[in-house]
Amino acid sequence: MTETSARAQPTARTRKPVNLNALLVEGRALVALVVIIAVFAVLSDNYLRPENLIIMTRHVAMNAILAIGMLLVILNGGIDLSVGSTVGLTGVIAGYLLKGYEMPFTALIAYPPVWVVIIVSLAIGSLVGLINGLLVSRLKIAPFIATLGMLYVARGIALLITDGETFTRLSGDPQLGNTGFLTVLASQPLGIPFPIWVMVVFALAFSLVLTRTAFGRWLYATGGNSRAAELSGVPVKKVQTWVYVASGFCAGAVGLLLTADLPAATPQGGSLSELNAIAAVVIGGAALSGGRGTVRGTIIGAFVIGFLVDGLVIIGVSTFWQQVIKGAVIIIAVGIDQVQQMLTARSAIKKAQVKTPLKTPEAVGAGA
Amino acid sequence: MTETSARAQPTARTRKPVNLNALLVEGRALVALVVIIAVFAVLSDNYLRPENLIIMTRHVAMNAILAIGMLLVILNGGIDLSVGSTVGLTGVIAGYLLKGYEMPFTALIAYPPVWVVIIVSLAIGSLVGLINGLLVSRLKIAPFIATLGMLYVARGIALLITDGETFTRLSGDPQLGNTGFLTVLASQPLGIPFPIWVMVVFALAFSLVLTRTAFGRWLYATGGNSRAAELSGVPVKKVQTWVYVASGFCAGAVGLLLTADLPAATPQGGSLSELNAIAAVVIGGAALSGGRGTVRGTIIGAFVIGFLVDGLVIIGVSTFWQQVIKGAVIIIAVGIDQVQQMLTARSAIKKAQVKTPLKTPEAVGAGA
Amino acid sequence: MNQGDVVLRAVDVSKTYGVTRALKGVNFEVRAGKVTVLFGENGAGKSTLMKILSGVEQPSGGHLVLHGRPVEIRTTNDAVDLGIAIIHQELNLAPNLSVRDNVFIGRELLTRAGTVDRRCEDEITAELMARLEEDIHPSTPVGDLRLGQQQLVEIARALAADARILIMDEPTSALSHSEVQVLFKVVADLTTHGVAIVYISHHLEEAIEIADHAVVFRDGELVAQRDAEGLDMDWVVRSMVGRAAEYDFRDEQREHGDVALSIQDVRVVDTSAGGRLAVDGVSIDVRAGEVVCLYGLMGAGRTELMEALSGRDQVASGRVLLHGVDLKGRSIGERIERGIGLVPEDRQRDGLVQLMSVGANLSLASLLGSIKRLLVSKKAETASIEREIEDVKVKTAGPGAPITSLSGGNQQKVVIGKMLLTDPTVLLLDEPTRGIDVGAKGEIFSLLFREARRGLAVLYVTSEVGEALTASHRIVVMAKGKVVAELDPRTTTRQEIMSASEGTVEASGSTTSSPDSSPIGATS
Amino acid sequence: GSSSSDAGSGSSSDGGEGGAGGGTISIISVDQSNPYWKAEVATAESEAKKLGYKTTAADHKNDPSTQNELIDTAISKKVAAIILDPAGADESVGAVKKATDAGIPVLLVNAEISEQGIAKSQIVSNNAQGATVGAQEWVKSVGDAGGEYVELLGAPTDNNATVRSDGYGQIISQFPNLVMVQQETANWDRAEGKSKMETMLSAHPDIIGVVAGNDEMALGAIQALKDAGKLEQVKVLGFDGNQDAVDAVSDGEMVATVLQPIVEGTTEAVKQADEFLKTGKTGASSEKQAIDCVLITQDNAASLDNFVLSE
Ligand SMILES: Nc1ncnc2c1ncn2[C@@H]1O[C@H](COP(=O)(O)OP(=O)(O)OP(=O)(O)O)[C@@H](O)[C@H]1O
Ligand SMILES: Nc1ncnc2c1ncn2[C@@H]1O[C@H](COP(=O)(O)OP(=O)(O)OP(=O)(O)O)[C@@H](O)[C@H]1O
Ligand SMILES: [Mg+2]
Ligand SMILES: [Mg+2]
Repeated sequence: MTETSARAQPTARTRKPVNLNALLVEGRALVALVVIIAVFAVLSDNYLRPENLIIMTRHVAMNAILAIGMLLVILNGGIDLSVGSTVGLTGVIAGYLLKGYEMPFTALIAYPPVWVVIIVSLAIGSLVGLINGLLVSRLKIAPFIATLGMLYVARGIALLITDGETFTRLSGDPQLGNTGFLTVLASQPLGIPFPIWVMVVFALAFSLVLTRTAFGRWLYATGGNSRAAELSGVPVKKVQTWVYVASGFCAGAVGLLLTADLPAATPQGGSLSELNAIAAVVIGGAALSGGRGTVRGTIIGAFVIGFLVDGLVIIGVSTFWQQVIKGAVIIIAVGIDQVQQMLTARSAIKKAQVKTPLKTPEAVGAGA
Repeated sequence: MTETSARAQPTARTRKPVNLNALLVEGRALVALVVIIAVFAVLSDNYLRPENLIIMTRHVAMNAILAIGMLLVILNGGIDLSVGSTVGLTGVIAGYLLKGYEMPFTALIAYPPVWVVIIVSLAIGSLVGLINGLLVSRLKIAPFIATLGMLYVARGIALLITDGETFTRLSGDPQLGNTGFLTVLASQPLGIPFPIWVMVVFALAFSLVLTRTAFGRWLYATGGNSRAAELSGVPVKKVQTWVYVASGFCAGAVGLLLTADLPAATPQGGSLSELNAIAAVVIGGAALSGGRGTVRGTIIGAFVIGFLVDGLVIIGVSTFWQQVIKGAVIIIAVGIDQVQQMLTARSAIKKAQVKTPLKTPEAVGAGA
Repeated sequence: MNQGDVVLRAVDVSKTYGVTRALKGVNFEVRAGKVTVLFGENGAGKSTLMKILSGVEQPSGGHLVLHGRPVEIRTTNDAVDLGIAIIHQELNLAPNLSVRDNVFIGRELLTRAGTVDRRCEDEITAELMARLEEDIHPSTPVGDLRLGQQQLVEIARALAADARILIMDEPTSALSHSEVQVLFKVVADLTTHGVAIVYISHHLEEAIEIADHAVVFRDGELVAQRDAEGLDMDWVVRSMVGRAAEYDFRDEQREHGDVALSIQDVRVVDTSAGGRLAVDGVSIDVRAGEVVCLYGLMGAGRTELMEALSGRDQVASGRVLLHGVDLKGRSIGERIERGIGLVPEDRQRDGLVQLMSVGANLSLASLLGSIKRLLVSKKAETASIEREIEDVKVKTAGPGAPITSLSGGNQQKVVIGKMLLTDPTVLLLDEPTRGIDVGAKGEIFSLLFREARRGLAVLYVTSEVGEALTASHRIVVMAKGKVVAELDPRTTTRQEIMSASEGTVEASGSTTSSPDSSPIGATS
Repeated sequence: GSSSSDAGSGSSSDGGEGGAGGGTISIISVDQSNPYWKAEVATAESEAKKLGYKTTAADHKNDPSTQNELIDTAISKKVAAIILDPAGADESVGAVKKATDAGIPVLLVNAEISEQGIAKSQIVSNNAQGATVGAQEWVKSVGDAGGEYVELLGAPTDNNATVRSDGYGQIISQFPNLVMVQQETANWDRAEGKSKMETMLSAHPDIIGVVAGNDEMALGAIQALKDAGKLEQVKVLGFDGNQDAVDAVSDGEMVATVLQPIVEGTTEAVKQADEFLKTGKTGASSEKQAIDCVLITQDNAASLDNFVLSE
């Protein structure tokens, strides 16, 4: 009896605020996206054509995957500037393995099969993340600095591996049994490019992790109130380390997709993509202070940026204006959020003011 | 008697750490610098030649001036990613004015004198900073995002102004009375290049501001604990706005110096220099969380980076290795810092635990 | 095991923080099925001992014995595994998470698939809420909850661990009387099942009410203990306050100057909690030289009122007059200039700049006073700092010492000194004695009354009835954002103050009430 | 005739973007904030307009994935033709193929791709030849005395940087008394060229020459040498034919630069695109058409105006 009342009756009252807040924050990103689509749909008839939507979505996918990894880091209250370089590094590693590498101390050249290549690349990406994570969680180096250093190191290593060259000829060779890299990663199951599938899978997987697993709860907790989490026995340091690993893993995946997409492994791959990823996460309603943010919002954020940039190209806005507009949209998309919150606060105060005073000061004074 | 014990005893414990910490934090940057100089001095006979020291110092100066502005922002707990673009923008403005601009609605071309050019450029730089500041302090947009947006906007505007061109011929024309830009900004009073003088002046001026003015105290207070500062009547919003203005102003100065140095105004000027500035500040012992950091440390940090990068070129390390080493040094320089602090913290606790039979201030108070 | 067996024993435990010796060799026992109550002034060392028992802190000396066997409890997880759960004095919740998430955080129930079993957790959470007779949906974000409700979530979390030893460090500080009664039912139920309870509260009556065994701490030592029979307020207060300077300022100079601060029908909105009215039509006058005490439970809206007066929060409606001048639209700085400043509730969060020295903290609010030719004159600044350090008796190595090297009480004196340096005519203090120890407390009040004698108008918030009674000229009781009573400390009783603070009808507004024989009322 | 009309319809079918001559020509260049590529785009735009096409221009900043995205958008825009300055010989093959498969003719200017038979034509300025003539002139000016010299390289991932560097090397290596003491990347950038030059000068004070991968870096180096008062003793070689560089050459500050016939090449590319759209043939004999670069020395510098050599 009390059971039911305790469980059923509140739903009506308390459920609302939960969704509302979430919706509002993401909602704003969604509004931005709708506006962008609407504007460009008017300005160009091609914008909404299915082929174009698919193409733009494929462009979004790369950034979205990076952004998902970045989201975890940001939920933890950190930041990862090294993802762009990690993309370059892992891509180069893949290219390096596919074209075959001399085994040390022997004259042999090894041609690992594609699945090995993929696993190794992802592992390298995760390793870079692990190093970031340890620097941040153990040595207590500010995430910004640790990952800034890694930004240079990873890019440098990528350049060293290729000596500045670009690896092509990634299709492999039946004799060597290392074919399939492109046929898989650049394929289009059901007419949908592979990267989009990856984005979908990652999105589902990571929102599962965030919403359904203990780790996800711990992550939000550490982001929201690290001390409370620690007192509740949450392995705060482990959580902090793993989010960077996740980010590195995502970067690795993007590195592979990018390489297959070109198809060529260039050490410059992914430059500056960290900024787009961060922008996507924040536009998607996450707080850089940590504890707030969702995969759904992040994906929307990625679409906002991608659809904007491509749209500007399609309607033929000059390269220079593209930059101005992109920057302005980032600021506005996040600004609306803040302004809105202030307005609600204002209106609350207004409401309080219209309430006519119940008792006059005198009355109380007399009472005293 | 107990009084004195209560008074005297802490001195031993507390006084030292104060100075020590300050010294240690900067000390570490200094150590790094000394090591770097020593290493390169051994590897190249030219490294310590006066001319080379002057050249390297001139390279340092540009970054140091940016870093000083960045220091203020970081002391406030913020970050300014837009300084690089601001350098480009202000440089272009200067070039634009020097080469003469068509006055709107007239066929006339105006050739403002050099001092006007300089003032306008600095004003533009400060204006960019002001916008950043207002976005952060009024709209409460996260500094990272606000200045990230500005990074794109400012760069885009710079490109639009020049339409991608590079302005040369900045020496002006006696007839037009706009000569002197180069003769002043690229001069070498007492054999020391102008940028170095500017660095020195800025360093002195800003450390005066930080250490001797109310604003400086307010800045450290807001960075240390903005809520407490606010309740103490500190105009936290104003302080927050002004640090970005200062940063923009410094960027403006660098924009002018860079333009005079080439001599050419290119819209790409200053790209990515924000990262070097941030690195310098943090290597110099500042905390990205705000409230901790000094101009001296920042300058040292700038020297660490500059002398490292140039040194690597002088001994002819490959470009790729240069990046790896630079990143590693950033991480290490800051990492040592953290490790050291942990160790000192440990030992402090140990010390506290061994000395048991001491009367606590409370007890004394109670006795009174 | 049987009722009354000793399950957990702290043997000669001591704890040192820097120079602060929080515990000085304490021997302490916890008995199965019994409620052991800890009494002690702020800073006596109660929480510190509890933190040691629950693995949050490690003792500097001594050891623990569990079920007769020596144990080391290194982490909170160790404690939970050993069946020890704790409700911390300060809330430890993640506001961005739901009630359910907070209850089970770190102890998730997993499905076979390895995911969190939300349904099961929801059910248990709902049951706990039902048990605490609170109607809160498990998926409500904790951030949206009232402080009291948040504290209930904290309690629910401890219950969910169903531990054999349950430590409650001031679990009721934000609860209303009725909510407290519910908690006591739960406690009684637990003890009958042999659970050992350690209970800490500053609400002495309620503590005495459920105590099976009482222990009194003072300055980090266990100074007295006895069983329930014959346990009464007198004994508790005597053993608690002990040799510490008793203060009673009730009969200080009664005739006050004219109205310095006039609060007229002020409303304050708590924008964070969905436009709730945190302060709802409050009117108070404070006269020069008068010390007014603002009593209430947590969540009564006192802090909001204080912060609105200080200029941090916006006053939604009503007027605030300082010497007849409306402060509307004035910034915090301008208000300080005009002579009204706030000593905030949370010293660490709002009072101090931890990275700065004692001197810099002291002069922060009055810096503009020592400006000479655009620069801060070191001479003028140091002079005023040294003067203030003497004046408020801060025990420090000197102006250069880091603020963190001071004891809580001295830190508080620095915050107060900072405001006094701006020579205010009205001083607002929110919980000025929270978490500071016996000696400092007395000093702070004598300081306040000394300034009052010099004509300062003082309005301070407290949650301790004792303070309200002994250290004020007038007691204003707030509940649910409204002023429910204005009482004269010479004529009123603890009982009256407390029942008024519940916001219950019969007490509201009553100023005339039968004077109670004993200054310290007994529970009915 | 007929073929032109269906070319026209082919592009004008994409709602209203079709113009008089039939459709839009998409110009994808490297970086319009560099005068060289700016000239490239400007030429293409004016030429296309002359022939009655609409144009859109974009930069890929030498980033293959950006180039990929630009090609994608061009495809989904169903542009009539693409004039592309590819981002890397290998990286760009895929992109060009994609467009060609989508039935959009791609004509390459300035740089080539490593496969034939995909693009309709590759009108490249002959970098190898340019580097050769440049190097020969430079060697002449440094004289037989010989000595040490340094090289400023373009962006390491840009194969033009390699081609030119190799071209220089081939010639200079024939003169054993000319020793390259250092190579540094300055990413085609003037400011970086200057600071790298300054630092290299400290390491090697007595160099007699600098060969730079492009004019921007060369101009940076010249400024560094001026500041160090060594411009007399050091001979600088540039590449591209920027107006600034050409002026420097006529002022005798730069030994020589190599004019890439970018205007000529781009004009030709647009013409051939138009031809192809109308007749299905570019009219050019072969896909690969290397236009030789022109050496710019003090003698002919005067007659050069913004990449156009007036005979
Ligand atoms: N983390 C800490 N660092 C330094 N000193 C501390 C720390 N925690 C507590 N103290 C000091 O130890 C002493 C005991 O603190 P404790 O919290 O145990 O007192 P308490 O009895 O719980 O007081 P209250 O009734 O206010 O909770 C106080 O002087 C306090 O200032
Ligand atoms: N009904 C409520 N709903 C939501 N939040 C509440 C409610 N009541 C209080 N709070 C929050 O709890 C906190 C404590 O309230 P507040 O500090 O105003 O009360 P108080 O009388 O000052 O109690 P104390 O000073 O002892 O904490 C405030 O942040 C307030 O926003
Ligand atoms: Mg306590
Ligand atoms: Mg309060």
